[in-house]
Amino acid sequence: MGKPKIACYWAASCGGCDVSVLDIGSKLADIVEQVEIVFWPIALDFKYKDVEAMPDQSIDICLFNGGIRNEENEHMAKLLRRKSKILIAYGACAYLGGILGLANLATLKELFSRVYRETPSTVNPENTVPQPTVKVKEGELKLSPLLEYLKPLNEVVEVDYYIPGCPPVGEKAWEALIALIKGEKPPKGTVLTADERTVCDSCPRVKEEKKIKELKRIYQVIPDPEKCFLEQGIICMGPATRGGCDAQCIKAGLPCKGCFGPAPNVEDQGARMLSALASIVEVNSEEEAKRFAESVADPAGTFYLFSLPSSMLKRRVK
Amino acid sequence: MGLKEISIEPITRLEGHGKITIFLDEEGDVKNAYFQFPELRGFERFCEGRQPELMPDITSRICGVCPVAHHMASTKALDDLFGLEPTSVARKIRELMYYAFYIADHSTIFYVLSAPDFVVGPQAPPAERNIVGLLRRVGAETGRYILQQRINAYKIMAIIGCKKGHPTFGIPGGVGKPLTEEERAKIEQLAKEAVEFGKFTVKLFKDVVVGNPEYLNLVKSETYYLKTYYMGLVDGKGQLNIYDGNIRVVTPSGKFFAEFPVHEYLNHIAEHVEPWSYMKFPYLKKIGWKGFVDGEDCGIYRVGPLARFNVADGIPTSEAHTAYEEMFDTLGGKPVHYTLAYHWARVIEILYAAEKMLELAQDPEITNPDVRRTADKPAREEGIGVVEAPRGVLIHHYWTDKNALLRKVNLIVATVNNNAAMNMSIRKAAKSTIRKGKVSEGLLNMVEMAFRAYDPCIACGTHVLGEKSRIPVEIYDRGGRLIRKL
Amino acid sequence: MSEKEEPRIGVFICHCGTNIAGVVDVKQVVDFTSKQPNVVFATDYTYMCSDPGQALIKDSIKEHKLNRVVVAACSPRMHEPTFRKTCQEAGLNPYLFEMANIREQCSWVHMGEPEKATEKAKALVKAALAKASLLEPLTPMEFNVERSALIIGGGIAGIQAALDLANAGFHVYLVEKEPSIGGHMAQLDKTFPTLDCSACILTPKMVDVGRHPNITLLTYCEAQEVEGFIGNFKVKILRKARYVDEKACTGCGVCAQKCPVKVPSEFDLGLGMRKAIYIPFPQSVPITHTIDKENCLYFTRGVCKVCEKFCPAKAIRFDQQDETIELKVGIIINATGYDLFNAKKLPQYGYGKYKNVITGLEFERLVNASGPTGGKIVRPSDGKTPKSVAFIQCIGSRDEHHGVPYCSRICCMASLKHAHQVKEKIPGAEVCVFYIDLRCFGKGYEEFLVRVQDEGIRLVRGKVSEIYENPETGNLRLRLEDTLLGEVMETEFELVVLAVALVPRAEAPALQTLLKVSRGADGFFLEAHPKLRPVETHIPGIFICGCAQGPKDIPDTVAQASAAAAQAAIPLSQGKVTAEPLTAYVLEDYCSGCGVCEAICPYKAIELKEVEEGKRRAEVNEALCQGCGLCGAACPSKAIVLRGFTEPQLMSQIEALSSV
Amino acid sequence: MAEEFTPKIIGFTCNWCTYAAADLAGTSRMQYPPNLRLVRVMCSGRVSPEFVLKAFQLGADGVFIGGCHLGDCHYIHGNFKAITRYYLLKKMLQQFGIEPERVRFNFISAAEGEAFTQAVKDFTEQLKRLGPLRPSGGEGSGEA
Repeated sequence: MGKPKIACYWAASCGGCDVSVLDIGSKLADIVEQVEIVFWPIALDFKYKDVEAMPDQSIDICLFNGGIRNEENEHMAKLLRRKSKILIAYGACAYLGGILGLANLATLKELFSRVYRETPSTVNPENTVPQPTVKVKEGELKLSPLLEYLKPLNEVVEVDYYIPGCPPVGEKAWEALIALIKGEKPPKGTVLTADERTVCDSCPRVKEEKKIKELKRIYQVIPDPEKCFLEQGIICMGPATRGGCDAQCIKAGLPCKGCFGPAPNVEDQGARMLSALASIVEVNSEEEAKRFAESVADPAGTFYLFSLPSSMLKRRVK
Repeated sequence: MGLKEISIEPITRLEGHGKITIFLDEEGDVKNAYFQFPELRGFERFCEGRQPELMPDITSRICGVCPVAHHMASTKALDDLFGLEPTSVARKIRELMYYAFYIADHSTIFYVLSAPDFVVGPQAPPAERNIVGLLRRVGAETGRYILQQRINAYKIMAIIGCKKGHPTFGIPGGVGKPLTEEERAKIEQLAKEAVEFGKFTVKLFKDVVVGNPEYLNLVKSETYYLKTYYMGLVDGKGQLNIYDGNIRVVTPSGKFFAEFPVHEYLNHIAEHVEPWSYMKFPYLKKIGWKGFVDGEDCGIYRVGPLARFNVADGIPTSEAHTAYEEMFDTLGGKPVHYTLAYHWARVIEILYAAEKMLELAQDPEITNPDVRRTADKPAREEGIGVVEAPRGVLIHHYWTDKNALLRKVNLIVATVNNNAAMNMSIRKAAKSTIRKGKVSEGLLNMVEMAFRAYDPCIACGTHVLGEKSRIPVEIYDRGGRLIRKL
Repeated sequence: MSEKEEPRIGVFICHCGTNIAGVVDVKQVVDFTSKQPNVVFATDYTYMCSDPGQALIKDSIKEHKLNRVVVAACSPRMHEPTFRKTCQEAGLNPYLFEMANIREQCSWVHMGEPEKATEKAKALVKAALAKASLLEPLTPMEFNVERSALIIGGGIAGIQAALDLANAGFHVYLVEKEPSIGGHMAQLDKTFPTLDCSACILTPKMVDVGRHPNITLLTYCEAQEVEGFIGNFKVKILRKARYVDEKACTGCGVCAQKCPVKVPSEFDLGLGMRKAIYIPFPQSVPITHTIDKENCLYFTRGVCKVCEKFCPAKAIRFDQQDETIELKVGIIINATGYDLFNAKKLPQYGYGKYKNVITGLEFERLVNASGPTGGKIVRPSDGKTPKSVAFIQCIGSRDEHHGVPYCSRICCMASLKHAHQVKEKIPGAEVCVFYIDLRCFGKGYEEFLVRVQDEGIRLVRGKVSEIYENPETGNLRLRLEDTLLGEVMETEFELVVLAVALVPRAEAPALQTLLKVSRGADGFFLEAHPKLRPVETHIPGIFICGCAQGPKDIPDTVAQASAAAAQAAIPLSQGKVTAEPLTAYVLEDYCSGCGVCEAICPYKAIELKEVEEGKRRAEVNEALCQGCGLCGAACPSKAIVLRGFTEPQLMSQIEALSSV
Repeated sequence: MAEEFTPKIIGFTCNWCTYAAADLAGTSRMQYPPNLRLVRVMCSGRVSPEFVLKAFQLGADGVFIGGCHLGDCHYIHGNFKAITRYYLLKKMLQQFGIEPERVRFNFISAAEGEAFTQAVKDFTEQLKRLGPLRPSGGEGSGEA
């Protein structure tokens, strides 16, 4: 039996995921020895037709990063699902929708008109907007049509495993892959490289009493570097965010933004954080409750920074 | 014989996967070539309503390859918005981070992506024309050295507090955490190595490329010549500065055209929209959009390493400046219009960044704990930040409302500035390389080289694993039926 | 039941005669139900709560090997306990039972829309099924009960409860913050409607308390910390230094005679004076004297010590310190009483501004034989006997905007009593009571009203809008509208007595946090159920009586105090209690120790334990947990679960309810 | 559409107050629209925002929460936690294009059967005015 066949694909992502796969320093070389990369747009020559030509299930593990934003993404997701034994949603975008998923709070129409008509530097008297197919004098040019909303991978195909993070921790990801290759298969749907507990568990900051009077925005205070952000009134997604990142951001002096997604057993990361936050604020009248709610500047954007398309509501409802 | 269409896809993205489509006429000569970006994210829209202080994190997701550039431009826009000049040490830490990032980014682009074309040869079989082939030529020893230096740069970034991948350290008026003495010492030692590495790289380029008449001709050939305006940041003394400064523009003939603080960018930069690409086409507002033509009368300009060199009067670090002078001497003075010279400028910038890095690592103030400032609310309604991303001028512009939430966002992204120029370079390269329908791998690589020089934010990892490193080519007839496959 | 076991649900749908069946098509619901997953048996019956109905359930449990039971009938608040018992009797864990409320919340409220009601009934049953499938067997916890009681407050309520429990054979710690027990009742002259002397009926009880072998009297003390739960409360009591040795002091009073410092007497509401070493009133229990540190020359200036010099019992202890006493008790009774509404908040009545405007309680002291005036009713301004006295009702009471919304219940009778006393002591005096409504509802009250009317007391219906003083005479002019005659009038009186409202103790919020019990919107302590559990709080083991629960007169207070004692005696005599198992627990594998649950728990039932360096885990003290579920809703990682209301259980209900 | 729109309402009520009030409404035979489906919880503070989102996800047009009057909570401050979450959730729902009026919190004591009945009627009317949350019901139809 030959080396296990690995494929990597990026859909709507920034490329950070691919970089994370590569940026594991010198280890990369030896790891690459153990596998055969059969498909990797950013790294290798490929043609979609090559993939289509592969027998079904011929790819052992496919790392799929990026959300599903256009028809090409969706097509590739279905194709790779068919061709792969194990399909892994790699990184926050494929797993949860990611930051790009914030676009789901707006409609496609709004995106277009803002970007191509209303931005102050744009000069577009004919109101030109990109089209799926455009006749130019030499022939026809095609652009893959965008979907109305961005979807996480598991909304269009069945996903075997997830690797969280924006970006994921490359070393851990490879360890997980090696384990899979060795045949150590956790239950379907497992979130690999992640802790059972949330970021608080690995956060070095001292936690005393989770009671706050009001919120502070990060630019308003110089937080005590030893103390829990939340207890200082600074929103930190740590409590509602699955661990496994080794609390990198917190160690860099800034609160957790939630890129590892919800805790196990939690369906909706944002709702959980909302509830936790509203629970620790000391409120003594209905007025104070209202005032507190007002003081949370951007609930959706804060609580769902990375997970909006996989939240219960997924997108703007109306 | 019918009109043929060659489509080269995908080219990795800034936003979305790049795609080149080349149309041949009846004779099989190139009629036109298009460079498309087939994805849209809509940051300008979905950042509305967000908290500005999250923008350094949000916008770094525009590109996972050069996130630090966006993170930095965004952080600077916040400084402006909140009216918080970063503390002197905070600014130095940011710059330190930024130079490290430059070394990581530039060295990857050069060694992994560009150098193979020269060291191994532009027309060499793709199986060899890649990092592996390159390492084989320079020898395993040197190879490991090169890879190690790249890793060192990432180490420095990690020390400063940047989360691996997407950074998290910038806040209005400061950075997340100060540097400890022991961290500084580590950085200083790595910086010393980096300076040597910079010299090594510049020398390598000179030996391999400049020293080889064939390559030098290639660089100077019409194929890679494009006569445009140039735009870049310069400091108060007109010297190269990648972190801050005024935006200077020079004409195709190298004459001073404009120099302005970033706050005036809207008077100078406008963006044109084409229906066949999701990426817009910036141009000089005062000259106007005249279509895809070069020269004095068209507003198309270029940014990036070569542009920075063309607009600056010099480089503020000695070693790099010498190399800078030498480059212009060799290529016949300013401005240099040879697209491939981007590579040369890029390697010199590695040396420049390394020298600056060492300078800062030895600055006694760098471990000062005073790295943060505070503000109760935004000081003004708008904030603008600019940096030189490795790929060129990058501008973030935010407007906030009474709740200190973003109400409007405008982004002028480095690679986008070069969008029009890239299209023209590709067309030109295609026209001069593909004739009578004859398309060889080598020839297509020559086309690729045209945009690779700009390094359109092609994910830094590109080609790293490449056993075969070229972009696929499929030739279709009018009906779109595949008639030839290389 | 092992967790693996497939749910086998039996569903029993009640007609409740025609109450349900008259609107809901029960057969249709049965039919629908029997098609639902996990349902092995579904039937209906006229009255499920009847003996045959319950028998039907029991038999079916055995016959069909049911491991879950759902009854669709009335409100679970009505019959959940009934059917839980039924299940238990059939050998099924009572917590594997769920109820669907298709009467109160369906058939009775949608009488005109039978189809829709039937649809809704189906949905409600389906939701009950969904939850039932996820139920788990639970067993109540049992604790031993420390056979002693803590009673906070030494007024008539506390005294009554203390005596009852002590006589029942349980040890009682009676804590009173003042130097003597007796409370407000001790300040009263006579009690309505019988007019027997307050002191005469109270002091014997006080004395009993003082010498009862089962009562430890802790006066000049305050409860500081309360920990634990029913049967096992740990209490810290602060004993304030009174600088007199309680055992040694005989109460002879020599010290007080010799003491050079005079201070307005709290007991006499400042109308009379006391010394810096004092007993509040002659019948004080204990009789032990107390040095008032703020005013004692030795403490303020470091000189004097006269009392020490003259004390025959050598009982003075200037070096005495505050001390903390720790107690272990099984139950706690809150009998902390009330404060009086501050009439200064209603400036239009001139209280505090005009000397001759006084409160009802001040009148009690004036009219009391052992009071500052020896029982003579005189005007504070000039000591003259008033020829005309006005009583104004509802000062603060029934006044949402400037006072309290409720009726203080005692004022009408108190004022009528005062009116009578004026007539009695100042023959020919003109006495007038200004009221909104006269509420004389108690035994013998109405009769008393008739009696005082016959005595020639004027009753005027109308709220006094303003009082101002005639500076020369010190007399007071009242402006008001007689709402019966519908005319605006202005009259002059020599003395005005305000019937001020009863309000919650200023210390009530502190006590609330101490005991972790609830208070009502009116600020008084909240009983577990207004009708059926009037002396329990919802914290097991903590009881309530007297005006701490709400304004009431002496008979009601005494009755409630005895009721509280009787309730408290149940766990005390049983020696053990069982606690609801519907409590929270922590899934340790998912707990990250963020501390949100700890911060939100109203009962401090959650504690964070450090399991290793920097790693914390939440832990629930299930005896303290009251099952509110705040923690379950707040936990950002769903690591804390409320039994009987788990996230999956409630989610499954939402899904079921949305699907029909 | 032919028949008049009847909004789907999922409700969460505190066992000690609003649920009891609903019982009282029943005992007193007060009539209200049958489109409300109640879930009984021990305290309005048990209601986690996910319940509300779940209800909306599954096609509810409105969500009702009933708790004790402030200061009257069976669990001391449970309802304060509840309304704090409620107001924050309302604000967030708006960002998702859900009118804040679609979630309603009422303080209704065990004695206020009338108030409960009125609340259900008012809410139903209000939702009728707003119309269905998702014209085609159910999740996923947000695309339209």
